[in-house]
Amino acid sequence: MAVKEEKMEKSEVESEDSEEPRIGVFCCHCGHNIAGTVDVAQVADYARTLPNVVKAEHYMFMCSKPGVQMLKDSIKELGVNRTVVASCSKNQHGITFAKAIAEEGINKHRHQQVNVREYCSWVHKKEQDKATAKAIRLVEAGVNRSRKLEDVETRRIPTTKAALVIGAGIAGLRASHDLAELGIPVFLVEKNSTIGGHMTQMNKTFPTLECPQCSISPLTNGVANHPLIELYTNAQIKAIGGSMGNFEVDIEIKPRYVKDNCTSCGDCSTNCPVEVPSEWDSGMSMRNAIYKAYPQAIPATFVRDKKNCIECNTCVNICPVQAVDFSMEAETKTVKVGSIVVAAGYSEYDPTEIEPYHYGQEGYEDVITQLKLERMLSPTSLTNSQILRPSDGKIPKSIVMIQCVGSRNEQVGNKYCTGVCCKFAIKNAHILKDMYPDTDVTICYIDVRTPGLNFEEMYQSTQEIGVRFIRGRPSEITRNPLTGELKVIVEDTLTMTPLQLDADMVVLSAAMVPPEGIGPLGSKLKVLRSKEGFLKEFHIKMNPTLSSKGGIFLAGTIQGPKDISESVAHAGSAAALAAAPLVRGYIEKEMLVPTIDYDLCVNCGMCITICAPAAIDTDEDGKPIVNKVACRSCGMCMPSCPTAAIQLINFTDDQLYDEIIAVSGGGAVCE
Amino acid sequence: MTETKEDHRQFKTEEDFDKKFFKDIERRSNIWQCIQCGTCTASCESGRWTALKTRMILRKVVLGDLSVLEDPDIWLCTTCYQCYERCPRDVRPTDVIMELRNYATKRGNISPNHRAVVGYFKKFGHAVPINDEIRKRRVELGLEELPPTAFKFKEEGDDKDLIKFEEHLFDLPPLKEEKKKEEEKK
Amino acid sequence: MPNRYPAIEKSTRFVMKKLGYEILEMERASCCPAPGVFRSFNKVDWMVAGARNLCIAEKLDADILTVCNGCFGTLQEINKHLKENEEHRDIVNEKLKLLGDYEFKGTINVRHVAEVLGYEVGPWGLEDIITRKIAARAAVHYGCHFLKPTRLREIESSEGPTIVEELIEVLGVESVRFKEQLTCCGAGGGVKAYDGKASDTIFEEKMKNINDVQPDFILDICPFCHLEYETAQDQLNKNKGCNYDYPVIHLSQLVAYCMGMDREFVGLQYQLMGKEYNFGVEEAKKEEEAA
Amino acid sequence: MSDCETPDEYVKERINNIVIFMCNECGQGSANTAGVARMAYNPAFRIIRVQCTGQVGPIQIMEALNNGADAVACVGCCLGACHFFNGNIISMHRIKLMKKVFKELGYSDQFVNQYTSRAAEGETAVGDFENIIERLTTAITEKGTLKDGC
Repeated sequence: MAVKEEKMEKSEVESEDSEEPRIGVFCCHCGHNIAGTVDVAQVADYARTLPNVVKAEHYMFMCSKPGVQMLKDSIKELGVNRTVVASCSKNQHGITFAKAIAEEGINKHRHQQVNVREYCSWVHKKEQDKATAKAIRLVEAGVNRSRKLEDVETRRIPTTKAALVIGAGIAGLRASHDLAELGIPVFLVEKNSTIGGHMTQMNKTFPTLECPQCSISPLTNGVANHPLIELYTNAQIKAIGGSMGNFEVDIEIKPRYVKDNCTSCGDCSTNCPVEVPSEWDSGMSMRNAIYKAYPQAIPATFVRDKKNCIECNTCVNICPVQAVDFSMEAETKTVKVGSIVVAAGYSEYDPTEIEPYHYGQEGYEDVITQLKLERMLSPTSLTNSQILRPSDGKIPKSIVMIQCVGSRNEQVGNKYCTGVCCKFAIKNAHILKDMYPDTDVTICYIDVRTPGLNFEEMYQSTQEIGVRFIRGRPSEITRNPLTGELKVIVEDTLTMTPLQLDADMVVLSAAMVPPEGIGPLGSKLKVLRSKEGFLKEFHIKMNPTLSSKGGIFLAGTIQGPKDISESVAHAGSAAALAAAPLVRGYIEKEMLVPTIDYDLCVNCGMCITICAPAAIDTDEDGKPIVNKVACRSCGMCMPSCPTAAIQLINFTDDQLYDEIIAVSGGGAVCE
Repeated sequence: MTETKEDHRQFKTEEDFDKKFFKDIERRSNIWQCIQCGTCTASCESGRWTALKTRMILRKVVLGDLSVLEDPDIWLCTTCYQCYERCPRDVRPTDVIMELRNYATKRGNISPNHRAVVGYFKKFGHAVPINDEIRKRRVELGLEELPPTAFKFKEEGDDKDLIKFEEHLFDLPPLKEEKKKEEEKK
Repeated sequence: MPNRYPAIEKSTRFVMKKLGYEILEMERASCCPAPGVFRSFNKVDWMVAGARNLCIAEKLDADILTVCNGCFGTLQEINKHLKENEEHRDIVNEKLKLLGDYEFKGTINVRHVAEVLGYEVGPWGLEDIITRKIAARAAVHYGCHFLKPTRLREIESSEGPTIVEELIEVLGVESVRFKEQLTCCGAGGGVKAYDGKASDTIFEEKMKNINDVQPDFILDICPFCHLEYETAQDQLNKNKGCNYDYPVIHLSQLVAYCMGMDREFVGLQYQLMGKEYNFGVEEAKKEEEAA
Repeated sequence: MSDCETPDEYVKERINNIVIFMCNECGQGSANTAGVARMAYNPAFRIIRVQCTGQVGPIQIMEALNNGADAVACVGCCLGACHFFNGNIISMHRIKLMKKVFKELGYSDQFVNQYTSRAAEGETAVGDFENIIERLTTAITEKGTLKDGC
């Protein structure tokens, strides 16, 4: 940072107040959108009378080619050096015009956009005269404002050629692999001891019923062995500093207590006396205190769970290569990266909150979630992929699946539809029916949502093999205290009959919710979150990958529920966007930053305290200095300054005054 | 009961619906967002044994089908609030049914028994008046013969409250409508 | 206070006195009025009538204690609603003026006896006061309006309440869970008045489930459920040829008994069902002898 | 001061420009959305684009009032959602203080207000505008406009 700063300080923003302003005003009809309400001719005529205005025209569509041409011609012929266009909003066509004058060699910040459509014509259709009057005021304000507009240079900021990827689920893996393939060094940080995420827990993936292990292992291996990817498991983000293009990240790596020379022979684990439920197996099997989550786990190194270890040192003694080492300690690594990709994934919703379903209560052991079912079915499962009732280990004669558990439910605060439950419920129902033809499988749904290629087909084939679909959301799962048998009470809404379904086993299709620890992570990253708790994308349609903060990108389900293919696609785009500035080697930033008049400055330090991105710091003799990269040009420092010494370029008190005076009806400033 | 079945059978035209009518209800509960998931009917104790189909009633309200007000089923709700508790869209069916009953009452669709109960309330200030049997018991149990309720005061000849009740509360539509309703019932 | 069951009233008075609560009389009080029935006719008048009772209590500046879920439901809901909703408060106050000088201020709370015993006194408090324990198995019936709607009552989750269980555990009574325990008795909402058959069918199922677990008595906290359980058992025996004979006992009756009152005091002699039930005193005695 | 007119009419004729400082993000966004949705509001409102409501100081506000604005309001992002971290909150405090000063000087404190809106929801902006009118109506009917010097 500091180094760059010096560079910044040298070149000062030079303004051309010397040459007197020649302003061109252009009023757009926007078809009838504006002209229908506002008398544009009148506005133009008035504008013509304003000082420094050399040209005032009105035209049907300013944004059209001829319209833009008018702009350019005025610059060529009349030497207009500031343009005011009264049409639509700044972000819609303001950019168009700014570009246009830039092409004519005038700084694009010399263009002043006046929004008479959204702010005037569209909202005051009824009161045409008043609308016109207002439009005139607005235009005058625009002219006043443009009179003192200064050039703002766009500067190139070199970026650090490295990327950080948070989370080594399918999305994270994809993203880091793509980034690495683009020749960018990647630091991949994973909270757990193994990579692969939820996908490795699955049994089959819809719609083709492929084995996820087989699909993901090339990627996991590829990432693990890629020369450019540095993998940190058992690691978490501690702190993030810096700004877009140059981040500085502290990564805390918890010890594995097993050195890398581990041959994963498994002796330690087999002899470990401690047994605890396996998280990876979502509690469907036990693991030891020193363990490997699953045979194919990457990295293959075993890991010791300090919390549950009783330190009997059996493993230490038994290990043939003396890899086990309890003395290992947590280390913190600091890396410099240019972009960050967040792929922290999701957690499965915990249905205990929905009391009528009694999930996790005693007597209701046979109520499980889809993820648990996946674990049961999977080839590596304890039941060797048999479906057995947790309560008595029998094969269930009837299985009921309940959809929309924790999604589409305002009581638990999740309004959204997770969108993949229908798909995996149907998939699992299909598999179950294949395995046990004489078990009747029922799916209770509100709506079956299987959009896209192949999914409706999957639905169809599942219906064919005799899975029963009942349209209705079960109100409760009742248990007969005497016999202990479960009944699912649901209305078949299509025949208007309440049903009591016998259920040896109930599978809840739980929603996808933001992962645990998203809160701290979010605040470390300083990115906005949606009200559901996922990280908010920059724009839902146009840029679902960028986060609210420049240089930080979202991949996969951290942005919202997605299935695997969507996550992979999302991750790909994240990788591409994250790579762009790093490959280019610089980012362009408009130097719309405050300048400090040191004659006025009294070193009170107010601006320093108020600056949110901490972009103002002091030099050796206590004078404030603006860090032009970190500055987000919010202008908060301006009012804080008692002597008005610090002024945000093109938003100076002086310029605002001109605008205010016109808007508030005080008449033109030069009169 | 049977008539309403008939109603289901014959097809309806726009004229049969009054979309404005239930505006009031919509405002009070989020009925407009009902997704017809059937949780209400499934959790309805009464619905398991009777013709009460909460979801259908809500549906009719959403459509603005006024026949729901003639529908005797709405009087079968035991107001156990089970649906209210469980509705994923927070539609509050119980409240809606209450509202419907209000409308129905305005139209005079109200059973004689209920009329009687209201009568009691107006006369004695209680839905369940004290009869001699109970007085006896009270004495036996060593309580004062009458609790100091509005009723007691009436006994003592001062019944200004109850007169006021008479005047201002629960004025139900005149009897003839009720008669009509009964005929419909038969 | 319920008209139909003076016994309950008496025991409640006794219990509360014993626990050091002062019970004030609500002069000129009227019916609460019942949530299911009256609310269905005219919501505003329902609120007015309820508010009137609240005002009376406000004048006494005392919280209202109810033994009845219905009254609790009505008063608590009206109280809460009017406290929050100004618009309605004005309407109601307008109408209250017609009924004499009443004005709803929202200064008091409405309490249910079960809630007071369960949370304020609590098992711990009850333990030292009671003089005897009962060895019995009770089928607890919560009824609806005591807990639901949860977001208004704010007492306990309606799906797995334990408040009464914990309470009676101290009294030695074991609560037996039965199928669909928390569903309605079938009387509420004016259904009993409107369509006896319907409510009977509901109740029949309920009794079947209760019968499965063979409790000594049925414990309720609401006179209306009380009524339903008593009369409807009778009904079933007459019409459906079952022979249920489960005594129905209100919580305050039970507690009063455990505080050393005899069964006449708590008025068991008026029971329609299980007349000769005597809280298994004999068994208790035998046990004592054995011990 | 209001001579035999209903407050609304009185205000209608008295209020003819209200200066709104809108931040570049949610403020502008909501106003745009409102426009796109053609939500009509009083033409008295004139919007000035600033980077963040945190940028608007007493100077700007007083200038506006000085030059004939009937009222001034800052519309920023929702609290906690400021795109510049905390500009809206700072502005909120600032305006609280200004209200205090107004009161002490014996003016109505309704001439300056801070609002928030959501870019995606034009209603929020329009709602703010209506609220401004509302407050102003009461304020003016009670104490008169600034021009009357109250």
